[in-house]
Amino acid sequence: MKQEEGWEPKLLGFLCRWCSYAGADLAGISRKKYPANIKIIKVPCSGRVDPLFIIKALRLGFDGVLVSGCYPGDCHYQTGNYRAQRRIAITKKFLEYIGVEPQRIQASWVSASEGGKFTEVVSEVTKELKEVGPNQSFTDGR
Amino acid sequence: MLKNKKISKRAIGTLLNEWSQEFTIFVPLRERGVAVLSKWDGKDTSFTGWYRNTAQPAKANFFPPVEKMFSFQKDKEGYHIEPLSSDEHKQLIFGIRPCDARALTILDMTFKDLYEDPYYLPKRNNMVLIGLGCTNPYDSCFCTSLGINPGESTDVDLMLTDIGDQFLIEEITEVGKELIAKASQVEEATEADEAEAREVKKASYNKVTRKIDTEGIKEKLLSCFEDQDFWEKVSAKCISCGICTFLCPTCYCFDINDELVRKQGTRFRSWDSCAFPVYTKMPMENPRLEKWRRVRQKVCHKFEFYPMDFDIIACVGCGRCIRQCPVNWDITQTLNSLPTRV
Amino acid sequence: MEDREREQKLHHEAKTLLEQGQVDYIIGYETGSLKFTTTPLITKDEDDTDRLVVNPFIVNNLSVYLPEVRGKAGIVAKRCDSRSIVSLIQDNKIAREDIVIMGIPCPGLIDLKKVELLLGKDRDELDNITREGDKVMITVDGRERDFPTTEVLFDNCLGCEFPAPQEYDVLLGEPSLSITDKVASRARIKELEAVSQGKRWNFWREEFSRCIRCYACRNVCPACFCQRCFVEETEPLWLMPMPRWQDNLMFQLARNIHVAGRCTDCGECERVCPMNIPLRSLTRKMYELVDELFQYQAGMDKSAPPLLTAYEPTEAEDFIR
Amino acid sequence: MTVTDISQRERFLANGNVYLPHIVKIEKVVDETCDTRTFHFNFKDEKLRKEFTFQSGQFALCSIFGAGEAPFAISSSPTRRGHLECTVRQVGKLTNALHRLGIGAEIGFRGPYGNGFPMGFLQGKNLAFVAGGIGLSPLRSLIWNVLDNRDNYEKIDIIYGARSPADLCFKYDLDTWSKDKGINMVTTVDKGDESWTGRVGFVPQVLEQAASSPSNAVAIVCGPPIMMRLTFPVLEKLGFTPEQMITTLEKRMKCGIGKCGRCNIGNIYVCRDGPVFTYAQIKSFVSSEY
Repeated sequence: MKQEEGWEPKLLGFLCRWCSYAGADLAGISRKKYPANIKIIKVPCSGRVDPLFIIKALRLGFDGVLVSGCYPGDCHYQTGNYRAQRRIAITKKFLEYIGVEPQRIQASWVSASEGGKFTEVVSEVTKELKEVGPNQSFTDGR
Repeated sequence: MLKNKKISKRAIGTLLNEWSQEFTIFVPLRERGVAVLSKWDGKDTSFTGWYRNTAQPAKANFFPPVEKMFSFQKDKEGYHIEPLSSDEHKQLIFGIRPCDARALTILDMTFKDLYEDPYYLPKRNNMVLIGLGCTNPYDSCFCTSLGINPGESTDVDLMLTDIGDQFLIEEITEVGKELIAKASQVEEATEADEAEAREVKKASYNKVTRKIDTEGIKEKLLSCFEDQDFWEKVSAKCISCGICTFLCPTCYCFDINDELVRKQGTRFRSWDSCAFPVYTKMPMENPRLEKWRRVRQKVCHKFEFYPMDFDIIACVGCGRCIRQCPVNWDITQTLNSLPTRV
Repeated sequence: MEDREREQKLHHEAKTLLEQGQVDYIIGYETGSLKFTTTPLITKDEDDTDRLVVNPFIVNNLSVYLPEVRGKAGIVAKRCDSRSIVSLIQDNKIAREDIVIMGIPCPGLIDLKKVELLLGKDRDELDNITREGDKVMITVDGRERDFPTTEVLFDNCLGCEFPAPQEYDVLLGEPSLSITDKVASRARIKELEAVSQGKRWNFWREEFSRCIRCYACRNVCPACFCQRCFVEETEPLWLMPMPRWQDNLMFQLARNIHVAGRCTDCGECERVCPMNIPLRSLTRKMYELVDELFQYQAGMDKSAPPLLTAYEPTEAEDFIR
Repeated sequence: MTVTDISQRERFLANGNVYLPHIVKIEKVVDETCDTRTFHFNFKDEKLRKEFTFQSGQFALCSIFGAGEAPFAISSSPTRRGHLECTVRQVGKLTNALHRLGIGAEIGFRGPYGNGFPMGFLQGKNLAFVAGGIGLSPLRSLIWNVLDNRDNYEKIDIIYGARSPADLCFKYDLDTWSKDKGINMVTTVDKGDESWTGRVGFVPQVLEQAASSPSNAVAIVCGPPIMMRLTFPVLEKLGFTPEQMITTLEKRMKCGIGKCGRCNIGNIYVCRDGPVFTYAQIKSFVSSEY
């Protein structure tokens, strides 16, 4: 796939307000550097993320989607992240079968105290997306 | 006095090629097992062997499932609307069935009513229709009940009848006459050809065995309009999908929607269906929320309301709604079982 | 047991249920208005029960009507339908005690599209179709031809493990051995799996450029029971309500994910598609994925929680960072 | 079905295409209630600004570019052509988008469509306006039209109700009308509050008490469907004939010109054959889905 010079992947993050969002906040406060490729939507729980959100993000031209929530057992609503886990697993595998690169659908557990982990996750995901290249799934020219 | 012409089936390719100088040609083709009207590839005339009718009616060529109405942009001075340049290229449909051709005549009435529709009518005026009589109607066909002969049509420019190795050609309009005058492969039809064509038409007419009684149908529907029990019973198995309306050659309902992507906007119109509850949904209420009301609307629109407005039944008996229905909901059964008021 | 005998037993059962007031409705099949078709019969009338039929063309998954029927219903169900019923019970859309299931041991249904393709003739041009064991006899132009059942059964029937319904109150006949062909059942999926990601995407893109968005696939699906589907939402607008391939594909992807763990591979979506889009190559794949990831099969256990509301803390999460 | 003469309107088509909107600019936004606003707007095109005319009761399709298009009654009077007004309640995607727009924003406008109130028929009559909630908006156009030609009409009654004092639209107009000695104005609310000194009660009940005389009178009714269904019988009881009752109906619409299909009541298309109907017409409809 032809890549434009200086192309940067666009990543959409759905971050749980109880943990990962706070983790991202912490990363900012502690002046940790992470790629500016991510746009963040705060969700009440990773369990709020309907796979439809992920598909819509790809439809809108985002190169990847990151869903980030609390560690297993730490969900503010007890089981939201477990549910998210099943949904994302299904979505990732299913979209892979349809022909979407699995790297475009990412998930992580990041707690409120893990500013460092958040920067790492975003960096790694961004790196992977750079390797995969631009998402042209829904454009007419793929 | 012999006026009709004929052409050998083997010469159809040549004929279409001659016409393709002037027209974009559409013929029935099979795409993944579905018969559709497709742009002719310049070669394939196999449809003369298998073609019965297309899954989608020809209306899609004039009133596509989705079409752009205009585009709009915003700049410093505000919004600008750009009408789309209409495609002036002439088109020709080869092999339209008499039912589908009549359906276009019926659609014209709506699209000409009050304000002329600036998308449908130009395409319609730019299209030449070459009719092809049915020799093998489906068991779902009931066109003869609606005054249509599957072998004949006056809603086309030329009408063809399959007489074995050849097609008999009747010139219906001046446009059709000119087309034939320019065609190289056309011969004069003989008396025997004419006789053969008459037989073919008669035979295909008799092959249509499904019937509805249209006598006084408007009045019958009027009298049972408020019979909720009847409509509930009739509609019970309907699953409210859009197949019967989308594939109906006389259904024309549409939706209008905007899409705005990075300050570039487009307004689209697309097919809509009275089978969907959202079709009539208003913020506070929905006049046709219940399924029986929607089924009643579909039946009555065709057999009661359209005749009230335009003096013609908006059904041509093509049978697609029966053939393609997921649950075999059969409009002819409904119409034949209308309760008569005692 | 012969279809005829089964029908007689069914007539009796259905009539008794209505007479004794055990159910308000009977949902079954009656002879359709076209050759080799059946059509759903939903009735309160005892006399109508004589019209109920059982034959190799009872294609509809009748469980789709259950959530909308008011009152108790007696329903005729094949295995796949019975699993949809179980799935609806799991989702609390219907209550087990409101339903009487008249189970049909189903040795597979005849796919008329396959028959048409085999013979190069349309359904209405055929004279007769009968089935005997592992053979199907089709008469065309006065000539009878034999085909192995596996050539004319629906793909999903070929993948059906077991003929008896999962859940029933009355079983009409003895389950005979299923004739299956697992390889043929998922042949098209295998073909897709073998090509590159890009080719797969292009395949679906092509297929969905034909979609007219009639929503028959959704409306015929018992797993698609949402009161208001996301495609009808306007705030936010998830996708344009018009048939463009992007929106069509998005609709079908999201629909498939939404019915994951509810889809019983009944194959109705593919059967009803007027544009012949191979939808089962999506639904069956999802079915397999769910099984592979969570060892879960839809509609097997009415007391189990629905797939997407449950979890096992030990589940593999190797893809999560 | 009424055959409408549209020859007067064809000159208002943009590029001769009935589906293309003209661009209009919002000049003023008036808050009517917590969820209802009146938008004052005018054409960008100088010529249209001068020439555009319509009849009271007609409607237009307003485009919020990117959100879509919806029909709204024109709530200003054709006798006051400084600008146009539409009053819009926030109920869905499009109206939400419109409510986000302010002065200077541009929207699309095509129309006028439908049939207006039968001005000739109304002349020389006693007029009773009965409105509920935002249903006053099409009537307001007619009321100002009538007031601007006051000599042509006899007695004028206005009975207007809303759910609560805060839900009354056009309070500035209500003030003016209630001070007008030539108008018998009754305002009512379903439920009052501490400061409310006017009537409390549903419109049909208040109408019954107010008891306008049916002789040489016409009642013009518009409001939510439930109010309308209850008002017609009251008017009949008061002695109004169905021919003496006029109303304007609302349906979901997309095209505005009788083609897209959804606004039908039997064979009647509200956009093409209405939206103004007499109750006699409504009673003659095939369907009661009005």
